[in-house]
Amino acid sequence: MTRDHRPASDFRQARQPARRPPLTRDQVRGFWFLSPLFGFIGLFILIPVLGTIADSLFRDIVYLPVRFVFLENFRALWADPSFWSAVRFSALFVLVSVPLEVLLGLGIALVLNEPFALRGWVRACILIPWAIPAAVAGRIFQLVYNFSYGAANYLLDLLSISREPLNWLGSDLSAFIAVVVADAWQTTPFAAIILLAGLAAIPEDLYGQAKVDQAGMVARFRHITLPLLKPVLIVTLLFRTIQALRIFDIIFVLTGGGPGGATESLSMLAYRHFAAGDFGYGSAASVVLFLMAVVAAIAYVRVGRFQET
Amino acid sequence: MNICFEQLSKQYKTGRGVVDALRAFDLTIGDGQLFIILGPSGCGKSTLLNLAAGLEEPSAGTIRFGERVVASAEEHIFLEPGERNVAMVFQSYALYPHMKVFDNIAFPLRNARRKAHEIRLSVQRTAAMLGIDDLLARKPAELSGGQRQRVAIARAMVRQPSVLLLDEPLSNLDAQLRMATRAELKRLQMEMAVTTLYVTHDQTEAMTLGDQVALLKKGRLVQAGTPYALYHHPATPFAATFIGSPPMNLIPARLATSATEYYAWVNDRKIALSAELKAKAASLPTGRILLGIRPEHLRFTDQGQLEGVITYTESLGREIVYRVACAGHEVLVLADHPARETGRSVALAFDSAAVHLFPATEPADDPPDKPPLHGRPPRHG
Amino acid sequence: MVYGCNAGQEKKAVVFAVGGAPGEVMVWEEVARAFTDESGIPMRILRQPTDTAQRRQGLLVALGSAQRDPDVFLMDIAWLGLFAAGGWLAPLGDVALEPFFIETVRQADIVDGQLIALPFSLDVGIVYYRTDLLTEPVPRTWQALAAAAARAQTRIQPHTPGFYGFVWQGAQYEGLVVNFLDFAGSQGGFLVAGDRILVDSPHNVAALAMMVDFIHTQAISPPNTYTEMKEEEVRRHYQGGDALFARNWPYAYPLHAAEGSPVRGKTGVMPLPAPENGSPAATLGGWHVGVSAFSDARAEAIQFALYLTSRPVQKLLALKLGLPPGRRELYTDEDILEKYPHYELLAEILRSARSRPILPNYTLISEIMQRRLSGALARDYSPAQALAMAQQEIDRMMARTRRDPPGSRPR
Amino acid sequence: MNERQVKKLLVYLGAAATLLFCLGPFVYMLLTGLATEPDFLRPAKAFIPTWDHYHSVLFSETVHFVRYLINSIAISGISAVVSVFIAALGAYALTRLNIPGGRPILLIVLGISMFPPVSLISYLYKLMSALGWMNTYPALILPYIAWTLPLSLWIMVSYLEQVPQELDKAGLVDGCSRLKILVRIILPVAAPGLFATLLLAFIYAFNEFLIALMLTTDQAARTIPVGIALFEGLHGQVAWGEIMAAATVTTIPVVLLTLLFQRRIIQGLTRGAVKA
Repeated sequence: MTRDHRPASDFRQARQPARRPPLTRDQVRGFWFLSPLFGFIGLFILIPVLGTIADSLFRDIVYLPVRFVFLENFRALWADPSFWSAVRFSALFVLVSVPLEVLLGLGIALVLNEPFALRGWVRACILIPWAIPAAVAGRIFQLVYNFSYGAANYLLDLLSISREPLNWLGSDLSAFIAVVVADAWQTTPFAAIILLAGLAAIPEDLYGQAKVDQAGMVARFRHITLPLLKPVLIVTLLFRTIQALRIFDIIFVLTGGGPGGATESLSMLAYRHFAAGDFGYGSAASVVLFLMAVVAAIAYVRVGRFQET
Repeated sequence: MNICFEQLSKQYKTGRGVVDALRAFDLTIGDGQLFIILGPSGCGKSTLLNLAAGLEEPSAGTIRFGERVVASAEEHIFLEPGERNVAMVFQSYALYPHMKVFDNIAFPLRNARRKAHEIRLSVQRTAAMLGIDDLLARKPAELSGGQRQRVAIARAMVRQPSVLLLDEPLSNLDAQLRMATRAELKRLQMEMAVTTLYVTHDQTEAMTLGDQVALLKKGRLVQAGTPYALYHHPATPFAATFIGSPPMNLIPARLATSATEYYAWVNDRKIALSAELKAKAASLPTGRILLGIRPEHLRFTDQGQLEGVITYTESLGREIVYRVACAGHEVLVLADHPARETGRSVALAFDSAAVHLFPATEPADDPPDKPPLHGRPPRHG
Repeated sequence: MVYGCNAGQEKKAVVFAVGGAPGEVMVWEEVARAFTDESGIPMRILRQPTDTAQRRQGLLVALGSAQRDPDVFLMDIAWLGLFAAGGWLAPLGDVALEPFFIETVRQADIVDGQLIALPFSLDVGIVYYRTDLLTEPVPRTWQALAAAAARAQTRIQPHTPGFYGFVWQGAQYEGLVVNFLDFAGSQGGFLVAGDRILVDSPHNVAALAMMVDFIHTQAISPPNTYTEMKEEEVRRHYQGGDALFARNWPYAYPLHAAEGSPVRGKTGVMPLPAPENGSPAATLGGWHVGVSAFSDARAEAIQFALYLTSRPVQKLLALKLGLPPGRRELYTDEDILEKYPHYELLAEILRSARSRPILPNYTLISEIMQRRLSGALARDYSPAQALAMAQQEIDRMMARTRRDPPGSRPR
Repeated sequence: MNERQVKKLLVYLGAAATLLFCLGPFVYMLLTGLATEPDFLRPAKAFIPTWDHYHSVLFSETVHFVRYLINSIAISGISAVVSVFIAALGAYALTRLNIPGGRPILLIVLGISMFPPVSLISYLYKLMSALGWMNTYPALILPYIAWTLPLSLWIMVSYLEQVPQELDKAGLVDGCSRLKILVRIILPVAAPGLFATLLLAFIYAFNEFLIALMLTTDQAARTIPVGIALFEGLHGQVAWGEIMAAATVTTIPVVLLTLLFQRRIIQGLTRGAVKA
């Protein structure tokens, strides 16, 4: 090797100055620090999602040779009434349960934002449903709705609403209500806690000033609480929407999707096919759900960024 | 050990583009000096300190500690802070809140893997020197502001650094404590004879404490020298007004020459310039200039070079600051009692030897001949 | 596992996957020990969960990834199609089939001319009834059963509010499909016609209409039939004295007859009703034993599978665990008949019992059926609509999951 | 009645309703676990307390309940610890090391946490089958780490943002590496946040259902939510007493943790969600 022979890269560097400053040592170190994070999320979330998307284009059934079928699974899904009933259920569930939970959560948050005796205890207690696994909550409510000896029918009788026991999980409507109530029990605390934090962030001075300005309780809520809470409310709504879209645990345990598939969510539909060994079809269903979640997630992130500015 | 900054530049990428925090900065700090870096906030003085400490990497230029290059963008040399044997005292003291005072002070020694008994001895000696040897078992949260400050200094001193960096170390103390600590800091620095960079925005601190002062503005060195030189021979109007309180008056004037003399015209009044200024005046373009006079060099007389009306007075106790409206300019005058009431017409006299001359425009912050290092390429068309 | 050590000296160990309740597993261990004593083949028991679907899942994982263990396992009859199509079952070779129910073996265990499993335990639906409450002769037809149930209910319900004439398995699970086939079979309906899955037939619609009728119109079956009623709910309901008739599996017999049971000594057993001029056609359930195609000890495993279906072992397990044996000859065994007098009746039903279609995608068929049957029982749509929908969905699914023509690339 | 009294009344009524709503089903669970028969609410039936269900759940080896519980605690515990440490590393990089595109990274990670788990399980199932890891601890621990990471990262970022940057500088000048600064200075200072994150990650992993359902087949690795969901008696009867006893035993530790550390949990949850 001759001494004056410069490596080619030097010439390139000389001719074309770097556009952006090179990474500092700390930045390089930072990417090392982030690499386990990227590694885990990549290997166990991103690649699986991509794999599922790819798999949705194959006929992948456990006892058959794998074959590329392009959009065949989606076409079959489109023609499958149980797919549409799952979509309808998921949409209805989001539309009913999310506003209900956020409203209930708001109510609880408003109460817990006021000083009263034992407030700390009440606040701790609302965390209990949140801390219980959804599958266990599903079991509890399965018993609550038991036809012969469940608490729901006992309450109907006790409150003189109905002497006849109601077969809660037996009709589309009552099973839907049953799922919504069970889910509300499990997830309202989360909404309440987030909203409570939002309420606590509203400066007390504003209420004082409003009182000086002779605003009543309702007026203060409408003109101070609601507008200032709006960003947190939106975040909570979106957060809950995304979680409600993918509901699985409670339904799996409580209704199994019944009666007649009336409470089957998209997650359930996909899982059922995976469990039966029909991976391509199940993947297609989860891709649809995934796309719905992505739309919601983008909305969430956009709102997040919007709030920042 | 002396410190040498050569053509040092630092740029940050922010959301709105590239910001130059330091531009082509040259400075040499002598061995054992207490060197003050002075400037308003955002002038780049903290960046300079961080670069010296190794907390940031220069975008261009070189830093030398003695003969050793500790950072050079061009040669791709960069020593980590731990490899530079620097110590630093932070404005917030940055004491480790979960460690006791002893552990705080011992921390750098432990990182250097000194032996345990050696560490104990060093910590105790340093703590004794600073009068905090009875606080060693406490946590930082249990200390007063002044005590915390001492712990921070002790932590910096304990391993006998070759360079000591102080980032506004006194600004979190109240006024009385600040004076006392200032003196003590000076004494300690002299005792240890460690080369020290001291960053502050407070010109009084700079004047009283420093061997040398470097004045920065928008990432550039404006002037470096002894406090005396900066006060008496400010290089630019910025230097003139930043140092000294109340600040120097800058009066717009026109420079004129005859065959043998230089004159400055202030409004319609002709002011003769002293012989000492002639050389300076010769370097200025004839025409619009700024005439600088410190408020303490103006005095009230019956007949002076300037005339005006007192608009406002402000008592400093021993002295009084007057604002005098002189033909459209406001001039500050520092004078003893007895007070003169506002609304009075006065004449002001000054010694022509006390006059400074400056060009009417400040040197440009961004000379057009040197494009920014990593800016966008010029657009064509 | 350790390979190559002591090779030739000892016979390879057989791993047997079996699930079940605590008492059951103890009996299995006993059987395994006895086999080792007899043959010198070491045995290991891989304990599976009790839940059927989970047992299937566990086996699917092992076989799907071609693991060497387990070597021998028990399969629900509904899985046989899938396991066979996956090529996961080793042929068992020549076995004398006379002692078994030939029809059963032919329907379930012989695939493409090869014997790939043996019936280990058989199961079939029967009707339990209260001898003290049934005032008329044992009903032979559904109409007669319904009439008797209604009469008893009007008599008893006023003082016992939870009492119903007839309880059966209507919850949305595999048992619903079996119950439906029991109803439909005795009306002349079924799932298959020739090569085609045919569910939308007049007989099937009539059978489903009758099930709906039992719950909603005649109300002789409780409202929670289609939400909660599985085997045990039915058993407890009946055993609690709250039903005249109960459709259930033979396992309930000893429990009903157990000491302290309110229906002890008051329970009779009858076959499922038949149409006026037909014979009852019950749906076959039960467990079959198979050997993994990936087994590293295939010969030993087959030996154990045959041991499990041998007469002495079958008799022992029948007596100890109450599992109706896979061997026909045991249904006339005196010891067994003494303990389970109803086995005589069982043998008769089993002779004509029909297996669900042995297809690899049976699970998918069953899931569609479960949904639509459940929807009909919930009166979301009419029985005719339900079966029309099911037919359409099954046809589409079958087209999608058809096996490739020969010659296509294997997996 | 004046406004203040009305408000007070409303607040107390609301608090009572809240308590009833949140605790009702929980208490029902406790009672059923202790009742001889689950039908104690029916007229003419009575609540006869018994410890039988607890006894059978805790001491009957064949229901595997204790094993499920041990699995759950071990799997969630390991996942939470690893997840929080990885999140701490990442949060340190994002808050201290001037990562280009730091904010977008955070938002993308948050977006990823919104993926429905059902879109992962078929791939995980195949992956773990191929590796022969089905029904083992790693089959759950690895996905759980990834699954809890977005939440852990968000909470850790919000806590680390509050630790003054000058501590890092001091550590650097005092001769520490970045990793040492994180472990010796930043994490101890942010210890309360670290603890809150650990708790939340643990609870999230502990409560996960779908992945565990898909990737476990028996007591070797099955977790308690799946165990309880599929808990069946001998012939498939619903053993309510035992299920509720098991549910109680499962939820008591989580509930106790929650009650003891409610302040931290609320803080962590809020930061994870509303910070955007």
